[in-house]
Amino acid sequence: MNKLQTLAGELLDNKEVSLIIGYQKGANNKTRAAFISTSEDSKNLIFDDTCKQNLAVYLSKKEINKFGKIAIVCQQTTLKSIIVLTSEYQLSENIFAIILDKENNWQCLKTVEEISNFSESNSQTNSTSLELIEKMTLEERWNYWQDQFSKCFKCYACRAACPLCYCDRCTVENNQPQWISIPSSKVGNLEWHIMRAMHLAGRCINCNACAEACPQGIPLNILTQKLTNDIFNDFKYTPGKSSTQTNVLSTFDVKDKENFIK
Amino acid sequence: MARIGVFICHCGENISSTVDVVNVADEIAKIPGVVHSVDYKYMCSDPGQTLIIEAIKEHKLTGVIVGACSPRMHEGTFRKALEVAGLNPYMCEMANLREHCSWVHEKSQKTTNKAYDLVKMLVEKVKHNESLHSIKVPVTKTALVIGGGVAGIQASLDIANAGHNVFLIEREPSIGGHMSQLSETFPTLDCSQCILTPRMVEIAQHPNITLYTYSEVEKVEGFIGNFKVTIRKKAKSLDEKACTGCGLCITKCPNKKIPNEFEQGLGNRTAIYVPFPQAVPNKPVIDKINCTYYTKGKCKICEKVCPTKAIRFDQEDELVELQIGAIVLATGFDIKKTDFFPEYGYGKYKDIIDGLQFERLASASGPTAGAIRRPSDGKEPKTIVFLACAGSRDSAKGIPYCSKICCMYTAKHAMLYQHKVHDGKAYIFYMDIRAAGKNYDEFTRRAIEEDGANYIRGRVSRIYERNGKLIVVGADTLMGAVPVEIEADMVVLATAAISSKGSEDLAQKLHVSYDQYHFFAEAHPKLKPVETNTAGIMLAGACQSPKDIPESVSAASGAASKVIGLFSNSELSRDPLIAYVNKSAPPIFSTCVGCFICESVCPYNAIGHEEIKDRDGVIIKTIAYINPSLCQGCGTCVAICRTKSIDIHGYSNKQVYTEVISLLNDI
Amino acid sequence: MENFEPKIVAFVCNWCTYAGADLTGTSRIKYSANVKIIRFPCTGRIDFMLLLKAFANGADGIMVSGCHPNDCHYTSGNFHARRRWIVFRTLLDFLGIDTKRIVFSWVSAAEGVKWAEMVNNTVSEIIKLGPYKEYQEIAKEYLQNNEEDGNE
Amino acid sequence: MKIGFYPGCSLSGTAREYNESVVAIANAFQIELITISDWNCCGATAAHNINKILSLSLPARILALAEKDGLTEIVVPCAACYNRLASAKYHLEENEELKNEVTQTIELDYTGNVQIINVIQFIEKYILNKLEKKLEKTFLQKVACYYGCLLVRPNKVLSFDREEDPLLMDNVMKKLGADSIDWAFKTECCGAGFSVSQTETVARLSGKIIEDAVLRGAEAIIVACPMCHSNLDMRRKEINNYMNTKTDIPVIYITQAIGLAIGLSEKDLGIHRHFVPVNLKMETLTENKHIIENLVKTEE
Repeated sequence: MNKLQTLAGELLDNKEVSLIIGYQKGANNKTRAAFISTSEDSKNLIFDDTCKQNLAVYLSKKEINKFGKIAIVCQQTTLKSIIVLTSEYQLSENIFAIILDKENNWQCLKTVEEISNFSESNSQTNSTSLELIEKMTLEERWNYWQDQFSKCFKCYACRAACPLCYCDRCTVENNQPQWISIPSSKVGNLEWHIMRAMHLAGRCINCNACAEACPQGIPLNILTQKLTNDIFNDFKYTPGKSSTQTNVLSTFDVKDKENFIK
Repeated sequence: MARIGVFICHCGENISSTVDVVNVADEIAKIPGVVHSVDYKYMCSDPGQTLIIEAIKEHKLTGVIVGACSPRMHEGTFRKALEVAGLNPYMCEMANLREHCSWVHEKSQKTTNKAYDLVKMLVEKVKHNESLHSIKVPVTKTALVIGGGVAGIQASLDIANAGHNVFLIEREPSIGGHMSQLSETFPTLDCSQCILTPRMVEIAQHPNITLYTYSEVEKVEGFIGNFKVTIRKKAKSLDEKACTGCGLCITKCPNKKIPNEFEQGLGNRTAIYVPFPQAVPNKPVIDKINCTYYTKGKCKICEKVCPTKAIRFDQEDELVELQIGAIVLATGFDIKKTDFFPEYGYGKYKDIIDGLQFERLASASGPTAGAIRRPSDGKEPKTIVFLACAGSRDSAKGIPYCSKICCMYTAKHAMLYQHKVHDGKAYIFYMDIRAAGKNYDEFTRRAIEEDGANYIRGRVSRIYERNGKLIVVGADTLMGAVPVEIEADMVVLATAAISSKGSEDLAQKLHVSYDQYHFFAEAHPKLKPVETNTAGIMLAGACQSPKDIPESVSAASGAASKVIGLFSNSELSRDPLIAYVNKSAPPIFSTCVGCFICESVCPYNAIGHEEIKDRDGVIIKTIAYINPSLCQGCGTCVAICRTKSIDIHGYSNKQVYTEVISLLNDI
Repeated sequence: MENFEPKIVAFVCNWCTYAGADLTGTSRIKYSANVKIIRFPCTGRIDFMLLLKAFANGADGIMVSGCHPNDCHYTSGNFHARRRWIVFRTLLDFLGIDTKRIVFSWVSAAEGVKWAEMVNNTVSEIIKLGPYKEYQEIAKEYLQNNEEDGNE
Repeated sequence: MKIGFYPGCSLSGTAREYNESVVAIANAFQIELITISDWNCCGATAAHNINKILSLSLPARILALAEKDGLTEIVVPCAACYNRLASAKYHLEENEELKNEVTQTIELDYTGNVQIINVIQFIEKYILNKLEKKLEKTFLQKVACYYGCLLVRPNKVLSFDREEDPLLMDNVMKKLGADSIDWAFKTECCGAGFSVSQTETVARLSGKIIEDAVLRGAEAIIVACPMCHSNLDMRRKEINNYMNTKTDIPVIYITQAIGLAIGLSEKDLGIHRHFVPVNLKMETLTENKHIIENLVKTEE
């Protein structure tokens, strides 16, 4: 038993939690999510470089919520997801966050305050592709994204992978009125990706789960990264900083810039 | 299937001279769903309205478009016509063919086409209109007035005299507020207490008023017409019913050296005390912090001497819950103390006093019985310097606003001083003399011309003590900014008026907005000056901004009239164009996922949490709930809701979506 | 582009810009008929999706206008709207959508003259930019589908 | 321990003794002062009356050079230099455009991450807690601590001490045994640059400062600004003529006061350079240690 497995086993044995979400080896030697409810099973837990998925996506699932107290094996982005989910009232119970600290010891953070304290703030992401797109002309950007979105066939894997896309009924499924046309179409695809980015504005914690999930390899994480960066520059706001902060778009500052308003 | 009637108005020739109204009516008639489309000279006239009413009946119309002037002009008129015809008034839409079309464009096909587009857009919109009914909210006809100064007193009396019950609460042991501390009042120089105390007595004796002194608001729940307010009645250590107010306890209390708040620290009081002789109620309270029994466990002299055995050392704070229909906030103001001013010695010089302290010195019932004596040695000051602006209009001090009352009361102070000390010299440093008000300017002129107050336009940079004198260093800006130094015996700072202590706390309890200085914010600076953004909560007096007595009283009567207006019906009727959260069948109950991002965008705190429970009372889901009594219908929550779970009557998602589509497409 | 008549939709709030446009009318100030107004209770109500719908349905330009800061009838709707537009514009620009085609303005109920100027300036700006071909091109297939479905 | 050091022009000219005393006490407390290489004039009062960009570029260049030298904190003993440097930093932080313009002007990288402290902050931060152990002599006099304008104003920019009634220098002097008086002229203007053009104005303004200090029984005036010092000390003759008095109250720098108290020689501290002779009687600590201990205790 490694330390992670021991910690998980103890949490279950002590009845501190009834479910542990972590990683395990799946078919074809791929890493997949593990849902451990007995200490015997905790031996299946693994943690290595292949454990990349942001497991927080499971936290708002009804099937998972039934378990009550849950512990979850975390990355830094998982912690931030938990903070955003808490601030949006999506977690009925305190989530225990199991995470490796800098000394390579497993920590179990038991309150959202502990999670906030442990969470490292890195609001700015500067991927090279983001910078490249920013440097393009307007027309080049249009062509680039049209080219990317033309690959989209609206499988909504990006939505399913996102820990913050937890709505019961997504606006794309709303047909009264039909905000976005159902079949994949050029304009519909653009509208979907604009809407997705706007709905994640000031919430996205840059875990990149969306882009990794996309079967067509559309780099849609760049859209939310761009918004995260600009929101920080414009409003000094970082998503997932605290569980008590209000959403950036549901607050305002009288001094917000208005150089674009005539 | 919709049956829509369209009525295009010529507005005399105002519309028809540039828009081909006949053509518009004809073309509109071809739109599916339009069963009747006509034009007429004056739709708003009686025959015009009759035309609509008849058509509704004859063609069994389900929706009406009037293409005429701005809806801001006649929407009400045509809605009433629909109602007369038995159709829900909210099934009417107005296309603005005059202000937004015929008056702003030349006569052309393009203008006619635009008129057609505007009508067509609303034809498509009205297909999605719903019957709406004004919202009825029951009203509890009992008012709560918070603060027993002159504004609170006036508001309470006005409401009570209209026949409604009033609870007046005051955190001090007596009502009266700052006005009871004043010596004489500008511009008439009548004695403040003489005019106020009869009102205070009236409060005590009014059958409709329940007075809770030494009490504060603990909690406020509910909404307009239906507030539930919890009041904390602080323990007075006294059985008020048993106490006769004889005052024996006060004379025997051994603890006599407590600075008297009412006298602004210029006099002393005992631990069991009545703040001032004319207090209402005129019954003492024990100040637990200074009482020897409460601090040292021994004494109880008051209990021994009390002839009616009214002292209750074991009394505890009491919480009272009240059902309230409307609230008047009248918590007044405070003033900055002299220790706020480092350049004037951080409050270390005894003979630099503030305006309220001067009021007490000048008051016949004050610590010196009205004689002007300086606090340090009790000598009569022969030179007084007044600073008419200390802290106010000074952004470096964080108080950029004008305190409004200081110019007037400083003139009054100078006058009172000159009347009492004939050989005295009064200097007044001022920035501007702001004496706008009935008989106000005449008053300040009198101070200058008849009473010889020496006005110096300029500010004082420093005051320091030397050889028993206060050296006031300033500049006279009307004399080329020459430096001025005055050796004064006493200095009176007209310190800035600031929001009353605890205002921010109270505002948060009541969900009332406040400005950066913690003064409560009115709903509209011009048109709703005595209402707050929270329906059912009014403002009276200086809790809103610095105000003098006449203004405070006017505002109080204004607030009272709003309350009385609200109480004139047993139900409150409100425009139904408000937002709501959708509801659907189990298992989702609503598409709302309860992220509550909408909660903080609402300017009216109308959005709360609603728990959806199963039969066993277990919470299945928590969703947003929009209180129809509080929502004003801005729709900001609608636009921020990711799942489109919030919608708004009159501007629903379906309606506005349809408007955009139909405006841009040729159908 | 000869005789290009741009289609411009104006999303305006009821209390300031709509009333301001009424004043333009009562003052008989003439302006271009290319702009058509849709009334909203408040700029806070204006959903960004509606702007996208306008482009998809052939708008060449969009105006969004409401009360000046501190003048909002609902005290803060315009502040929320302003922040939303800041983010929305960032995103559109990043996607290659020309934000010059969306003109934001504050027009008070007393600014009838300003409204006429806003409209005329916007119309000439959009004429300069020409029809929004790029967007209309990608929307073609959607509009055709809609016609076939008999949707509006 | 090392810290960046910007002497400025005064300290190499009229206020040499200030420089000497700063260096002397820094040495005594094993603090190495690293002078910014190739430093230039801060622009003083002249630049910001004439050319805004120049008045910001001069200090910005100094700060950029400090950054280049790898310094993170610099001590600026001259109050005017301190004021200009801190102001420039403040304004450039506030205004991105201005910052770009200035950076282009000075042709150096400027990030604005150098901390600027004045001599009193320097003493408080690095010397005060080690002072007690090194004390050899104490002052027995009443002293008037005089701050002048430039150390405390504008408070929004400098955010140093209480704007109208600063106390930090008084605290230091109390630690040295002196009885620092409460007086009214702590932050009044000495006449500053009018020293040359309108000497009479300086005589009047500085005269009142000296008059109040003397009246309240002070036997020395303690300063931390070369301009104030030269007006109160060098202009004493003019002051006495104007006020028709013969005051001989000495004016010493706070750094000199510390130097004297830790037993440095008057020569090392440049005391001999003053116009008004300094003859302050001091008590040697070995005999009176208990008094100091008590003083320190009451202070705490």
